[in-house]
Amino acid sequence: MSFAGARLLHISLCVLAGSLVLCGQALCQSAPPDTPPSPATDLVVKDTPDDDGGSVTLSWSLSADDKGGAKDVLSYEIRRSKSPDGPFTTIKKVLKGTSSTTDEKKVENNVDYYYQVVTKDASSETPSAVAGPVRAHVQWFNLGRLNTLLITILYTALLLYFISRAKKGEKLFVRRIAGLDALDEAVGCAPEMGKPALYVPGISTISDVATIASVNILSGVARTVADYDTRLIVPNFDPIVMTVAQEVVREGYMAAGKPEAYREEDVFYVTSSQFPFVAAVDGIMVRERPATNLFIGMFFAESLILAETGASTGAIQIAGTDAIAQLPFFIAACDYTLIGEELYAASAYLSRAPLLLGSLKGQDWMKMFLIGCIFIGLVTLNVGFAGFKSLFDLPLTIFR
Amino acid sequence: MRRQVPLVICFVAGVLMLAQSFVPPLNWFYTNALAWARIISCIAVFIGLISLVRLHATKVRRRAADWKFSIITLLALLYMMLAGLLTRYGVFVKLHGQCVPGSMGDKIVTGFQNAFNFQDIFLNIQIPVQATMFSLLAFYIASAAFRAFRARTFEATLLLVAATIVMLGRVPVGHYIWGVPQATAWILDVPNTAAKRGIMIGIGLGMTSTALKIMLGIERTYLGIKD
Amino acid sequence: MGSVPVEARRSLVDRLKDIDRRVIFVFIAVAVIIPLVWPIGLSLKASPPARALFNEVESLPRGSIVLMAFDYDPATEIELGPMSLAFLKQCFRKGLKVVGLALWPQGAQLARTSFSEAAEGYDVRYGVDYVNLGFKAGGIVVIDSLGKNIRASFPVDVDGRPLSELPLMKSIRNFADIDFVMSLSAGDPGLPFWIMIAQGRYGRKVGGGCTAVSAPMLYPYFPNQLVGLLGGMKGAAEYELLVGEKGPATRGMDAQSIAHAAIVIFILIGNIFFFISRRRQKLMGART
Amino acid sequence: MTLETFSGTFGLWMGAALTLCIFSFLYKDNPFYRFAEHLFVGVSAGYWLVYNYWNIVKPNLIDPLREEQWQYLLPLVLGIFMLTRLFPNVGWLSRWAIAFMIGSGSGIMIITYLQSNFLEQIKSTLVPLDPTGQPWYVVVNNVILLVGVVSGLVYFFFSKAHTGVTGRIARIGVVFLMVSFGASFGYTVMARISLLIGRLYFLLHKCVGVI
Repeated sequence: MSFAGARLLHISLCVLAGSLVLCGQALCQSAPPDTPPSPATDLVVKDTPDDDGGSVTLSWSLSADDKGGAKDVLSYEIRRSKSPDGPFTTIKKVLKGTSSTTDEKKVENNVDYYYQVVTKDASSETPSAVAGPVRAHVQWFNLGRLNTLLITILYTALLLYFISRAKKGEKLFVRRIAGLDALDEAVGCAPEMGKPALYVPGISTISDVATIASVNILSGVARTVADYDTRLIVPNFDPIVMTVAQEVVREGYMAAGKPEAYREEDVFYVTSSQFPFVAAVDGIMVRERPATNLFIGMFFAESLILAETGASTGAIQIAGTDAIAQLPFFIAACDYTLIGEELYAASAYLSRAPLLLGSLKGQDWMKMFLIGCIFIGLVTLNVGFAGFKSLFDLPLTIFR
Repeated sequence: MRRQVPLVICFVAGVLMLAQSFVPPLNWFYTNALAWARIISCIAVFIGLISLVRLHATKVRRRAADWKFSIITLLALLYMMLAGLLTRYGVFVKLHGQCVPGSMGDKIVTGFQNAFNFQDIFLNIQIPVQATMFSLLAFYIASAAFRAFRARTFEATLLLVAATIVMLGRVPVGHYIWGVPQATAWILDVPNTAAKRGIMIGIGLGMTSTALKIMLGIERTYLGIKD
Repeated sequence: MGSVPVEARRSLVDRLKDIDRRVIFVFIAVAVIIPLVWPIGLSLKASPPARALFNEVESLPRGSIVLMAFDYDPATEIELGPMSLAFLKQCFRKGLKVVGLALWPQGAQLARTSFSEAAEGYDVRYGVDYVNLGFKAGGIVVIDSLGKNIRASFPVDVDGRPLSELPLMKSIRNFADIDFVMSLSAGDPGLPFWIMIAQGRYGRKVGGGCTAVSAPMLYPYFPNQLVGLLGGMKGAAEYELLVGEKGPATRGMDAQSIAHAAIVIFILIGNIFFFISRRRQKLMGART
Repeated sequence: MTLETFSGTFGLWMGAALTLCIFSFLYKDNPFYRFAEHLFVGVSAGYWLVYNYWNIVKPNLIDPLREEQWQYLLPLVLGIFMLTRLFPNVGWLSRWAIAFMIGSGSGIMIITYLQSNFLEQIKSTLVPLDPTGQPWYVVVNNVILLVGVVSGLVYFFFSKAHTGVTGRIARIGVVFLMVSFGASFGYTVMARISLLIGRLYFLLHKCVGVI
C-alpha cells in the first residue's frame, strides 16, 4: 500500500469513526445526521428602484445545498444591522429556492444598512458574507414608467390638438355607427306601441369609465323619450350611479321642455348584488313589456340572461359594452351591439359636439401611430434588434 | 360654486391619480383614494336603501300591481338588517381578513336557535337562488345559439362555424371527430387572440380618451349640468 | 301542385324555424338530466397529472395517513365534491386512514357529507379510519401549525370531541406522521399554501384538485411540487375513471357532451329550416 | 330528529323550493317566480347593507376614526355630502363626492389602460416573422395574428368612411371579430352547462335522492 493510500484509509476511518460518533449523538437526540449547509453567495443589496424610499432589495445566489425538492436547506433568514460587524437582527424568513426579496421593515431613508443572508436547514445555519452599506432613497420619478408617461403625454397632446381644431370650427367626419343610428329609431318605437323604454346602465360603479359613457348615452335617450312622452325605466345596481342617472334623466326631460313628465320613481335602485338585480330586471321586462331595451355599460355573466329575456318579450334591443367576454352574447341576442370603443364614441356621435368629435379624430391618429409602431417593431425585431420591442416593456428597464 | 367646484375636484383628483403613478412619493394618494371611494360607496348604500324602500312602500300604499310581493321584499330587507346588525351574537366575526357571516369565533353557529339567523338565510335563500339564476344561462345560451346562429350572411356563418367547432372541441364527444380539438385550439389561439387584441386596444384608447375628457371637464354630462 | 299545400308546408317550416324557446329548454334539461341519472361513461382518457396522483395514492402502504383539506364552498362543490368522493373511496378501499379538515368555513360541512357518502359500502368507522377535524380560520398559519402540533389548531373534531377520544388521532402529532396531503382547493387559502408549507417546508407529498378556472395557474407545480392534480369536473371524471367508480363527475361529463351535442343539433336544425324557408321564399318570389 | 338536522333539512327544502320557483320562470312569469324574486331582492339588499357595514364602514372608517386617524374625516365628509342627495336644497353637495370618485377613477383608468391595453398589446403583437429557426406554421400563425390586430384596429377607425381600401381592411377586421365572438360563445357553453348540472345534481341527489 502506498503512502497516499494509507493516508486515505486513515482519513476514511477517522471520518467513519467520526460519523459513527455523530450518528450516536444524533440518535440520542433523535435528530438526523447533519452538516451545516453551504452559504448563500453573491449577496447584492441595493435601494429598491422607483419607490418612495423605505425599501431595500436583496438578491443572492442559492446555497449549493438548495437544489429544489426535499433537500437540506429549508429557508433563508435575512438579517440586518447598522454596522458591518453587527449585531444583526432577523428581518424576515423566505422559503428555499428564493433568491431575492425586499426589506421593507422600518427601513429609514438615507441610513447605512448592512445585510447578511443566513442559510438554514433543520438544525444548523450558515451566514453569508456581509453586504453593504446600502441606503434607501426616495425617487422622485418612476423611471420604469417612462414609456407610459410618454404615451400619456403624446395621447393627451393629440387629443387636445384635434379638440382645439374642432373648436375653431373645422368640420370633422365621423363614419356611421349602426347601433347608434338605430338608437333613436328604437327609442322612438316605444311610444308608438304605447310601451315604456328600459335602460340598464350596467352593473359597475361610477368610477368605471364605461358607466360614465353609459350615462352620456342615457342623457340623449332621456331627451328622445321625453319628446315622445314615454316612460323611461332605469333600474340601478349602484346607488351613486342611480343618483347620477336621476340627474341626467331629469335634465333630459327639462331639455325637452317637459320637466313635469319626469318620474323619479322610474329611476330607482334595486340591489348591489348581481343575480338579484337580474331577477328583478327580468321581472320588469316580462311585466312592463318595454318596447325597447337598452343594456349599455359594464356587464358580467348576467348579460345573456337580460338579453334573452328581453328577446323573448319581442323588444328591440341595443347593447353596448366594453366587457369583451360579454360581447358575443349581446351580439347573439340583441339587434345591435356597440362593440368596445364604439361605446366610448357614442357620446360624440350622438351629441355631434365638436369638442367630442375632435377627440375621436385623436383616437384614430393614435391607432395610426400604433400601427406604425407595430410595423417599425416588426422590421427591427426581424433584423435582429430587440431594443424597440423592449420600449414597450412594463416596467421599462431599458434606461437602467 | 355648484358648477365649478365639482369640476375642480374632479380635475385635481384625476391629476393626483395620474401623478402618483410616476412620482413614487405620491403613492399615498392611490391607496387612500381607493379606500375613500369604497367608504363613500358604502355610505351611499343608504341612498339606495331609501330608494328601494320608497319604491316598494309606494307600491304597497297604492295597491299597485304585485304590491303583495313588495311586502315580501320589505320584510326580507328588514329581517336581514335586524339579524345582521342587531343580533347579540355579533353574527359577523372577522376571520383572516374576511368576515364570515354566521360564525362565532371559529365555530360555525348551527342548530335550531339559528335556523332563521342571518347566515342560514344567506345559505338557504341567497345561495340557491343565486346559483339557480346563474344556471338559467345554460338554457339561454342554447336558445340564443339556436336563434342567432343562422347562416344568413358571410359574417353570421363565421360566427356559427367558429362557435360550433369550439363547442364540440371542449367536450369528450368532440374528440371523436377528427380535427375538431386541433381546430378549436387554433381558433382560440390565433384569430381569437388577434380580434381580442384589436378590441382591447380600441377600448384602451376610447376609455382613456373619455377619462381625459372627464378630467378636463369637456365631458360633464354626469353632473347633470348643461352649458 | 296547387298553391295551398305549399303555403301550409311553408308555415310548418317557418314554425320549426322559430321553435318556441321552451322546446329548446326542455331538450337541454333532458340532455342534462338523462346522463345524470343514467351515466353512459363516454370514453375519457386520464391525463398525466390525474394518473400520477392515482398511482401515488395506490403506492401508499396500507394504514398510511392521508391529510385531506376541504378548501372549498358550495359554489364550487359540483367540481370539487366529486373529486373528494372518488379520492376518499380510493383511500377507503386501500385501507388508508384519512384526516379531514377545512380552511374554508363551509368546507367542514361539505367534508361531513363527503365522508358519509364515501364510507357507504366500505368497512370504515369514524374515529378509527377517518376523522373530520372541521374548520379553522387562518389559512397558511393553520397549515404551518400542523407542522408542529395538530392539537394546537384542532384541539377537538368537528363535533367538539377531544382528539384523545379518537383512536386514529392518538398516533398523529404533526406533519411527520402524515404520509400524503391532498387539498381540494377553490382558491385562497388553498393548494398553493399547502405546496408552500407541507411540501416546501416539511417535505410532504402533496396532491390536489382545483376548479377548471384555476387549473392553468396550478399545472406548473406538477410534477416537481405536486405529485398530481385534478382540474375541474373533467379532472374529477378522470379520477372516477381511474378509481373505477362512475360518480357524479362522470355523469356530469356525459351530460356536458350530450348537452353540447344537443345545442349543435339545434343549430343545425335551425339552419336547415332557415335554408328551406329561404328557398321557398325565393320560389314564391319567382312565381309572383 | 335532532334540532340541527331539522334545521338542515328545512334549509335544504327551502333551497330546493326556491330553485324550482326560479326555474319556473323559463316557462313563463308566475307568482312563484315573483315570490322568489322579491324575496331574493330583499334578502340581498339587506345582506349587502350589513356586509358593507361590518366589512368596510366599521373596520375602514369607524375604527380608524376611533383611533384618531383624522385623514378618515375626508371620506366621512364626502360620504355625508353624498347623503345630501336626500334633501333637495343641499343636494348639489353630493356632486362633490361624485366628482371625487369620477376624477380619481378616471386618473387611474388612464394609466391602467394605457399600460395594459396599449403598451402590453403592442409588445405582444411584435412577433418574430423570420422563417429561419422556427416551424413554418408558427410564422403563418404570427402573420395571421398581425393581420387580425391591424385590420381590427382599422375597423375601429371613426373618422374615415368604411369604403375603398379602408373598407376592405375593416371587413377583414369584421371577419376576425366574428370568429372570435363565435369562439368565445362556444367556449363559454361548457361553463354554463356546468352550472345547470350543479343545480340539477343538487335537486336530484340531495333532495330527491335518485342519484
